[in-house]
Amino acid sequence: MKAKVKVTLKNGVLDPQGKAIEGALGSLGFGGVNGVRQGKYFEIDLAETDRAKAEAAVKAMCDKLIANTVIENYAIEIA
Amino acid sequence: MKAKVKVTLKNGVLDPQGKAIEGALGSLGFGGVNGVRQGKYFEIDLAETDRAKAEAAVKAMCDKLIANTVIENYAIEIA
Amino acid sequence: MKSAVVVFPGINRERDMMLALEATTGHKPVAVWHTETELPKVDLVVVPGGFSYGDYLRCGAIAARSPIMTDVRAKALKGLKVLGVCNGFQIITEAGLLPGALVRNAGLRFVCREVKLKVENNKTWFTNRVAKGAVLSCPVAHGEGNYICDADTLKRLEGDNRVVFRYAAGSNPNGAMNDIAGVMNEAGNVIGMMPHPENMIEPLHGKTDCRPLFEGLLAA
Amino acid sequence: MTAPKEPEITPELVAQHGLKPDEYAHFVGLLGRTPTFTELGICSAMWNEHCSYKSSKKWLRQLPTSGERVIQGPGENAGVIDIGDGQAIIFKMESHNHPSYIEPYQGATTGVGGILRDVFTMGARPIAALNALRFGAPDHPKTRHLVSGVVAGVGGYGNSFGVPTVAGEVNFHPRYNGNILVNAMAVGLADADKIFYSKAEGVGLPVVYLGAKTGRDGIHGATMASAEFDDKAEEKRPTVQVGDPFTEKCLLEACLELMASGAVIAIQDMGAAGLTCSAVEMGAKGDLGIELDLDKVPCRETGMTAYEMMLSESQERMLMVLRPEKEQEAEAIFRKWGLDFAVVGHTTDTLRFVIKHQGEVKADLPIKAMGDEAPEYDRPWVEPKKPAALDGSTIPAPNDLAAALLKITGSADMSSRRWVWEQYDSLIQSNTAQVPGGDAGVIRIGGKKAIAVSSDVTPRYVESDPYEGGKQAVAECWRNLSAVGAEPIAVTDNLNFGNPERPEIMGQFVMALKGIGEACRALNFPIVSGNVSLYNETNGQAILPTPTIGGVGLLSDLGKMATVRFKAAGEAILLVGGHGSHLGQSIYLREILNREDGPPPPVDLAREKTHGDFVRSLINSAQVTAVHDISDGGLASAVIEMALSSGLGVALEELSHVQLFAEDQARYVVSCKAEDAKAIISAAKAKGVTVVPLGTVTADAAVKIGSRCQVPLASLREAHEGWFPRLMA
Ligand SMILES: Nc1ncnc2c1ncn2[C@@H]1O[C@H](COP(=O)(O)OP(=O)(O)O)[C@@H](O)[C@H]1O
Ligand SMILES: [Mg+2]
Repeated sequence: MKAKVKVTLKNGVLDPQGKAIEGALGSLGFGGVNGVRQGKYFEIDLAETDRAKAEAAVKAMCDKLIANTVIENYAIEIA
Repeated sequence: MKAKVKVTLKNGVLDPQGKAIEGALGSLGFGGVNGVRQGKYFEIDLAETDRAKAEAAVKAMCDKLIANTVIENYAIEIA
Repeated sequence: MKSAVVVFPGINRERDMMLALEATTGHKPVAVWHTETELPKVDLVVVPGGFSYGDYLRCGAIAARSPIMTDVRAKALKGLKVLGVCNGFQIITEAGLLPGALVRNAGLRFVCREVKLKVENNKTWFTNRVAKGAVLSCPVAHGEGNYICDADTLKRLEGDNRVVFRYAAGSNPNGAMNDIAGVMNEAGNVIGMMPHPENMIEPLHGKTDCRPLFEGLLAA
Repeated sequence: MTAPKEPEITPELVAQHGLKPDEYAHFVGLLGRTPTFTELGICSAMWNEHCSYKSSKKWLRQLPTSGERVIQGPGENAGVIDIGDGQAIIFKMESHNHPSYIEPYQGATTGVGGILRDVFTMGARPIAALNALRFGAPDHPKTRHLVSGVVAGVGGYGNSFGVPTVAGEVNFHPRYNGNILVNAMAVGLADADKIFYSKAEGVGLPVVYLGAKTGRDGIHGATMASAEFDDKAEEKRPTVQVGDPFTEKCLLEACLELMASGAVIAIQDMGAAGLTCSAVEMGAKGDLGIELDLDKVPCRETGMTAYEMMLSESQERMLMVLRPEKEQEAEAIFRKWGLDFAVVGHTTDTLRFVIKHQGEVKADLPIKAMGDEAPEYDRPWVEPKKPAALDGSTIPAPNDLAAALLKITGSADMSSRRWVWEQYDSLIQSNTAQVPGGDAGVIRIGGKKAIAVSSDVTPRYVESDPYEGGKQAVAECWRNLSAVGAEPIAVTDNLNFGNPERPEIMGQFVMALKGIGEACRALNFPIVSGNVSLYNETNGQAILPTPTIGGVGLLSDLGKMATVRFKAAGEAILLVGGHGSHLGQSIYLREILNREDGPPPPVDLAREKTHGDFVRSLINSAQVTAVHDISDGGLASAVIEMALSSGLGVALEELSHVQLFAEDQARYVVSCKAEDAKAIISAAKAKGVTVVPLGTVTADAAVKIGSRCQVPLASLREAHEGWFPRLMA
């Protein structure tokens, strides 16, 4: 199975990258951009074929390694 | 409107971060991981209210700045 | 030999580069701020190292789209010499002046150390004072210097002798393809490299291996 | 939008703010009424240990802080020393221990960012950075994660900001399992007549906010830094601040440009307790009141309350008092660098700290009582017991000397830190004359002049005998500077200890400070800045007492600088200071015999001075070709490190294990041309310094001791270089 994981910064946590991109879009002439937040995206290829088990495994991977849960949230999608 | 953009490495482009995560998951005892690819994820807050216009604008942003189309693909979702 | 050094917010090796250029060519380079739209009349433009815009998004991505880069690109296409070092290499590559891309070091860590740099092509305006095959000591200091490109591009780069610098065997600090440390464009007027020759030109730096590179600018 | 109703002040709320009942009573007495919620927050931030130094002030006052070269001692953002030619060096060290334990990468970045700001706030361009790190046992489950995050964070910030990181320390000990130490030091260069201070001057002048926007980062950070940890530490997480080195680099350039324009009257960076601490300090120091209008504060998030704005520890921000006629020019500079600029208040003659938000007065406090007249304690302390003497002759020799040498060379504390410092850009700015790996980092100032920097402390010594350990930390730092040929000038410190409310801990603190003070006086090495980090405890287990000493020295001629690298085979190796006998608290005892006992080597400050001055004179007269001080691991480790850095071997005469591993102080290993050895020995004798020949440098890549012990350099190198990468693999 394939897991798709989005890791985003928690609300309120400063996102210097998003801020810089926002500024750059402005100077490139893109108007109407109210905000940009940058996160990470992972595609994980799993041998597991059981959906629930796969999801549980990926959740554990996120908690242990993939996300920094001090400042980040994550969302998992199993396909 | 809100745009969600996933930027992923093109097939065949080396992904040292994904590889490292794959390795680390292995040493943490997670079995059955066939591969990990790391990409980027963006949430862009737009003043635009027309869906098609928003999508076109974000596409232009991706081509011009957000993705490096030499090595990356992107996918846009408008919500 | 008149030169200009382009400065973006977050660039931090512009002083190093300007000192090196002045010490070796006798001319003080002009600093050009990124918001300017036209380069002064010079023989060489250098895009120095640093962390332009924090290297946020991708290294060099935001700087590559600054106003001044439009003119740098236009003049480069007309044959103006352009040297990009470290972040500067990333910037001119992002700007499309050189093929390929620079991605995260294979070891995933920033690395600052002296490497051995083999001069593969000594027929360029930057390498004409060193022997082909010469091995120079030169420091690197980067987190994303891993040069990659597609197979065709690589073949052309190698076939056209456009790999200017290569890390000597066992010295590759970042996993770059074919140990590539520096490349040039087809016309030969644009050169990009990850190592920092400007930090290896006087006795204080421990060695002066890279001084001839800058001295070569005078001959070119 | 109406602000949410503020909570009622209850004893629980007061306790949550870390104020003791008597402190709160004192506060209410000052006000003559119950404080508002915002006022309580401000008071808790200003009166906590981190900002007020309430437990340590009494003892800090006894340190020597003045000297010929001191322009500004403690009390400002950083200390300032005169290095001649109209130039000044501005430097300070600061801890970010607790935040780095919670989130190692961001904790370390914001620590480095904070100390860089302290230095450029005073008008200096940072030219060097150092980092002193202590982690728990290498095999503790959290250690690798912490090491990897902290090191990446230190590098991530300094590299991007553009300052060379040229020296530091890394140690491991189980006593840091629950409380790591991240001490960062920054050194800047300025014109001696263009230094900027935090003292506000003039009534009715604009108070200007500069830099990044304010978010809810680190609210309560300063309070957290002064709280003991327990198992619930993880719950305190949402306060994590994120560093933005790019913005800081822009802030540096903008500040230096602004200072050059003549617009700045006073300037203070926003560090711990952000807007609160910076505004109170500017006002209190200048005997002025400050009135702030929070509606003007640039915010990153919506709906921020007065309480949140006053306590936010968002990074990369500054507060300034500007000349009104220069306001526009100043604003233009900041806009050019893409930074926020807002007039958020003005100075007054009322000595009150007044905060207005959405038309309401949220706080109205006596500014002096919040700032320099905050409470102060004389905490009870007990003198630590002196450890029993350890008779060196009772300590057994190793069964296999070669194996012992390899084990020590490849041990957690003695192995190479290359894995760490290669992640730091040590070369940027083109002035680095010595990268990490030697006795001190060396940075050219211009022309022939250079400065040397080193940070040192041996926590196990301080634990065993705080007084001698305090002396030793200063002596070792002084020695490291001397060993490159620098004249040591001044010191910053970072005093990391446990809970000062425990008399034993307070006793460690008091005695270590006495030792530090005595050593600084004897070595003419004044303390010009520093930082105190207390409450480094988890579940009642305190860290090893760790008073980090950061020193700066001056080399007048870079051409004469010494390095640890042997230069040529055939040269003589000499031991300056004679053979040692102290094995108490030695690396040998710990690594080979599994013992951590005995007293640390005593420090004879007069000897230290004589020997150091002698070595410096040898360096200045170019009589020696390599120099290394002797510290951890004794003579054996010093010689091995010299051999490893040169790739040359040594043939030493027969030496006992006590001679090889004793950690007696005031000693150096030097090499010289064979024919010069005699003259050096007799010159030393005339000065009362014992110098003994040890052997010669050899082309044969091995360390030979007497006739029975021979270890190939390659094996030593594998041990030395291999430990750290293996740990982190
Ligand atoms: N965290 C660090 N950052 C930079 N350099 C470091 C760090 N830790 C150790 N070093 C360097 O490694 C060398 C050895 O460190 P150490 O054994 O503590 O030195 P010494 O015994 O001379 O005080 C020194 O040059 C020191 O500056
Ligand atoms: Mg030393």
